[in-house]
Amino acid sequence: MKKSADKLIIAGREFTSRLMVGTGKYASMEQMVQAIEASGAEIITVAVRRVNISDRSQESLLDYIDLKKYTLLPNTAGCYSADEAVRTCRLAREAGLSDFVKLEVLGDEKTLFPDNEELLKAAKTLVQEGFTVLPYTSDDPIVCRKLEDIGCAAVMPLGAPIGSGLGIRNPYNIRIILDTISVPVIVDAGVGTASDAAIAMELGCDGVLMNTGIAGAKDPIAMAEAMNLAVRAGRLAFLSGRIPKKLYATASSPIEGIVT
Amino acid sequence: MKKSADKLIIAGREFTSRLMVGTGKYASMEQMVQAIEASGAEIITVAVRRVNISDRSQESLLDYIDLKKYTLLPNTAGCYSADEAVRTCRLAREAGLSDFVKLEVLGDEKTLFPDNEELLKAAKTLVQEGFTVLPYTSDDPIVCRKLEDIGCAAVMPLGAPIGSGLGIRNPYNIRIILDTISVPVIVDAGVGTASDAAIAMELGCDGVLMNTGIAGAKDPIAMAEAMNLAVRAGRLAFLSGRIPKKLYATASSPIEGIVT
Amino acid sequence: MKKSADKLIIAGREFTSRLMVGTGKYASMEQMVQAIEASGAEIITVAVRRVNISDRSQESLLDYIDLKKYTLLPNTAGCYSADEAVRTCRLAREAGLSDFVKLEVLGDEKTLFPDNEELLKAAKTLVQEGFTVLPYTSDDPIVCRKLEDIGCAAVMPLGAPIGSGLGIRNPYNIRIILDTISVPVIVDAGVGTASDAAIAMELGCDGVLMNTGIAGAKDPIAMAEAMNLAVRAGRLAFLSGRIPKKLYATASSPIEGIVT
Amino acid sequence: MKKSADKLIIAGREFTSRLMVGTGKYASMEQMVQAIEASGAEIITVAVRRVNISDRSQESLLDYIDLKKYTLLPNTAGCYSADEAVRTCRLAREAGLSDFVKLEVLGDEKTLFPDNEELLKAAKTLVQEGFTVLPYTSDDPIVCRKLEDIGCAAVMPLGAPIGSGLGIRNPYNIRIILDTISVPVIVDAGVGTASDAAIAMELGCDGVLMNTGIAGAKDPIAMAEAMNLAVRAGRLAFLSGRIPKKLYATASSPIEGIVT
Amino acid sequence: MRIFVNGEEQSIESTSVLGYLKEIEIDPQRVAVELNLDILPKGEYDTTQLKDGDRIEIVHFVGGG
Amino acid sequence: MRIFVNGEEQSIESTSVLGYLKEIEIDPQRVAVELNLDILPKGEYDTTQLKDGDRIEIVHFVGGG
Amino acid sequence: MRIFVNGEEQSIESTSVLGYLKEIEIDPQRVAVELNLDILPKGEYDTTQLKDGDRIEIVHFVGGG
Amino acid sequence: MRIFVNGEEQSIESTSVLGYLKEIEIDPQRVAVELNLDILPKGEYDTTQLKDGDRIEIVHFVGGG
Repeated sequence: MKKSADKLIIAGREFTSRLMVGTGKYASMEQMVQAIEASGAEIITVAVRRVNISDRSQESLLDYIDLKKYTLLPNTAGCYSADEAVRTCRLAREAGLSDFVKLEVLGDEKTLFPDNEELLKAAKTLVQEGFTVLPYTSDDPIVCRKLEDIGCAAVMPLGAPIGSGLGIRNPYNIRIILDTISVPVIVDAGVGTASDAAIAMELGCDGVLMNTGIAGAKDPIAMAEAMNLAVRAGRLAFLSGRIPKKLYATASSPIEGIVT
Repeated sequence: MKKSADKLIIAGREFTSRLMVGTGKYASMEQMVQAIEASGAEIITVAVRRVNISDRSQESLLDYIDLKKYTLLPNTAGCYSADEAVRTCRLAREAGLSDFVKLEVLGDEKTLFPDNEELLKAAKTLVQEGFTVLPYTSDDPIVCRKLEDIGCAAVMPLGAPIGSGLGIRNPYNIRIILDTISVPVIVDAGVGTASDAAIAMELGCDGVLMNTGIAGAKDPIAMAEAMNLAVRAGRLAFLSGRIPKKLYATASSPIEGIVT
Repeated sequence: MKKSADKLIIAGREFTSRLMVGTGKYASMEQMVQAIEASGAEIITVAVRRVNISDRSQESLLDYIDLKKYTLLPNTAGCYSADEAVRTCRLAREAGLSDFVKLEVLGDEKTLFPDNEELLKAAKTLVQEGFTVLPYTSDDPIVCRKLEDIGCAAVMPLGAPIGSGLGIRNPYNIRIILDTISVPVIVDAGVGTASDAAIAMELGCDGVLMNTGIAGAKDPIAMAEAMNLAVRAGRLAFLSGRIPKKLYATASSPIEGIVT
Repeated sequence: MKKSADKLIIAGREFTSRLMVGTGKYASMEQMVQAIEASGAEIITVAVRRVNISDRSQESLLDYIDLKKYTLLPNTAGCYSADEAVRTCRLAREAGLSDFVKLEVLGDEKTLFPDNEELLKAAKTLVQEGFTVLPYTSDDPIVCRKLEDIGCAAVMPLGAPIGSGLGIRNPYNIRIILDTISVPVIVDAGVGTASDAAIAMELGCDGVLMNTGIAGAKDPIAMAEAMNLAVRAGRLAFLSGRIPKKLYATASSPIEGIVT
Repeated sequence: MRIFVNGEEQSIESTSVLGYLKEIEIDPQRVAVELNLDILPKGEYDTTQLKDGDRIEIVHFVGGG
Repeated sequence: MRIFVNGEEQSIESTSVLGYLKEIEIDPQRVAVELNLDILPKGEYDTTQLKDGDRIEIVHFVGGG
Repeated sequence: MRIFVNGEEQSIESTSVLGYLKEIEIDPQRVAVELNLDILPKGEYDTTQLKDGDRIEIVHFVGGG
Repeated sequence: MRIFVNGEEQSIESTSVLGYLKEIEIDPQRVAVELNLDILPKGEYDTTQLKDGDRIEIVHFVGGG
């Protein structure tokens, strides 16, 4: 294929970058903007929260984000039931005038692992209401298949716990999910450094979503660029057909013509 | 530090790219040239072989390589004793008018692992003769320290057997070598895909040298670009200060203001 | 603690062996009996299947198993819905006169991964009907916690797909499950060789259940003994307090008194 | 083969146990004796040190070890040159009236990695003087082959740095060494827990030597038993022909006769 | 009388479940029986009469993991 | 009039949602409003009257992952 | 005159190394020459005379890793 | 007479190695002795005379890995 023609398509929309980034945990809005810029991301996640009535001073995230340039992906972080998540998505759509939602229904506060039972309920409702649902889920091929059957626009299995930086703990399950699922598979959560992102793409994933891996680095802007490069590197390597792994060596210089 | 100011310095010479590539095993000279171009490499390895007297038709490698743009690094591939390797280096210097040599003394044909006993002998002689010696060696911190003491300009431990594509089999030893050695540490051999190169750089290595990983890929030119991006990604990630690894999660969205 | 006093307790019943074995896929009943003997297991899984009316010649499994010595654990292998699984458990109880069941509800035939949504439904019903439920599930801490809350007597997360021999693909999740769950945690499925079983026990698991790893080996009886030893080795190592991992060395011989 | 007939043969001497243990770092002589007993080892390593002339009170190791039951393997720990190591071996032979020596020549104090250049020199001399040489070396197939060619009775590559508890860092190199070498291959150093020892044996190693992994555990005697079981488990698993690894599942219960 | 046993139609002599099990030489202690989708307690094999068209399942334990 | 805004009781001047948003200086384009648990379409902020005891949620986007 | 070139016996016309290289159409800039196991500096190709039985190695760079 | 034992100067009574070992209560069976850098076979402890300035090493086995 023509590498330059390689696009990520979600719900009929085409994206050039396969890296999606969050907007949380930055030292300042300025740092966030520069990091997003450096990451090359086109889709950025945001959270839905109550306006602080008492303190009007706080600046609005949207003052810093060019909505012509970026697609907002509101999340339902902090929701522990299908009902809360659905309610948050409805608010998000009204606030953002877009149907895209990153659906999270969490199981507990310590692991932030998804509660897939509730997730499936919420996904059913939201798809029926016309949302474009990108669900954060486990590396569980059965749940991913059900999410696809429900009509989710992508599945986003975790690589490791949110913010853990452990990378892809179980590449075997990710591979099985890739074999099973037709919609885009995006690794969401767990990426700690560039090689983690490259590995996700080399497995054949369609994209990677991260926040803490960038925002939590000592130099978030440089790390954002590193992730940008790594996702492209991993994607290209996947498309290029790597050499097989062998226990023994193969010479790279010719045997003939050695001076004796 | 200023990331753009980050240079690789070997024997006083400054290089922007931290990826070194070989010139072997390509389908054609044209493919080789494009792959080297895509890799962004500034140092390229070549082998020293007898001219084929009977068949003068064969084209010369040097017709294809712009010596103003690239630094040639002749290797001693195929040498199994210190004497052969030293003799090959002397020929290389005469042919290439440069002091840089990639010193290999192989232990056997099946593993192509270095014979470090012979390697140390050859390195001593060559350093005395004024060569700039970049030795291919094992991931053995003791041998690397001896090579540095002898006066080698860099040490190049293998990540895995030449052409095996197994990546860095023992990152622990590489880390110990990095703690021990002051001259540049370049991982030579074993890289199979982009993430392998990124991992080498994230460990803190100063560079990566590869040939088969690129030339053996289904699409060598695209893989060369992938490696180019991966080395830069890994280097940037190393400099950016990654997040620590944790067993449990940390939320990336705020806890406050959740709709209840 | 007194190592010899170390018992596995499930639903108030005490077991000395922490290895549970299946009875499927053996070349002969004799081989199965010897393998079970060599494994030291006290709990053995069996499947519930229709009697073959047309061919009465076939021998009965129960002719070969001493019910005074072994606790039967009937499974619901082959069930893809809560209803089928519940029905099979009821039949199993009637046939076996015991309340213990290994509850499996499968998601698909290729991965044999659990359908945890259906599994939770079936578990609720069976616990209400007084069964002692040991559910085969994913390495999903949230599902495991729900199974414990429902009243399951143990949770049995998979290490890797049934019969895959991949070992414990995600020790991180198993550790989180062990932190979260109070009932026994038994790794069920994925064990391919002795060290896999030892690793499960070293993580702190209460037991290991396997079938193919033993029955599929070239010498099932010897492998059964290997697994017997490995589970005990891993358990003892877990209780003994292993040395911490360090990047650098510590001498085991004294520094003083070296001849100089 | 008949499993019970499986013996370890070094320099023509036959041993039933494949675990060799050190005698250093125990809280007391009593603890050491019990741990050795629990380990089932038949070969035990000792260090050679100056008698403390000023303080005659100290008890002698040999008062605690039954020389009819155990084969002493004096080491050259603490030696950093071939000469020191050879001198220590000569003293050891005179003190122990045995030809067996564990030859160590260390490269530095931080890693305690072998200096293979010096090791090869020492091995040559000692073999000529009729010693039965068991050299502690790197996981370097070339050095191991040279040690075998010199006439060493076994090769003992490290799994990881002495006392590090990191297990076998590079199983690939160990496998290559096993393919290359005819004398027994014994993993020496790095074992931290039972599964590490089992893995070494499953790779096909002939034995495992450890000290800190046992003596440094919270309960050394229980850990010694764990290692005893683990080495036997790993050896049996190696001989039993494990199942192949597969990405997907294979049912262990029959498909036929499912109630529908 | 014709009944369905494990999904297959059979014509049988016996009128009780226990009778039928004996007829096909099955040890009642080794099996579980479902009559028209309800578990039949072992104690009732003797007294339970079969009628035309009944569906019974007879299961036992086999090797499994 | 007293209503509940984001869970806290407030006494307010305005009678319409739009009026109240202006009162507390919030740009209607940047928020979403829920009135007594139902989403309120932006188009209805102006026409929707608030009455005593109403519960409204006013949310916006913040940084998140 | 007969010499050994890269291990093979050859009968040649030229008497100097440079002459021989031209004879076999090899660009002196692209190769290195060893005469009887000693490196021959490029500057001496012209002046260095070949004699019967000389052993020369002519090497160049080829693709390698 | 003064000799060096394990690197330290000692003044001793005995004239033979065996004598000295007894003097310092060391069981000859449990040690190895090096006299001026040469191994001294156990058989020669009795007959070997010490002279002023001799350097001897006396070693034994201790716990090690």
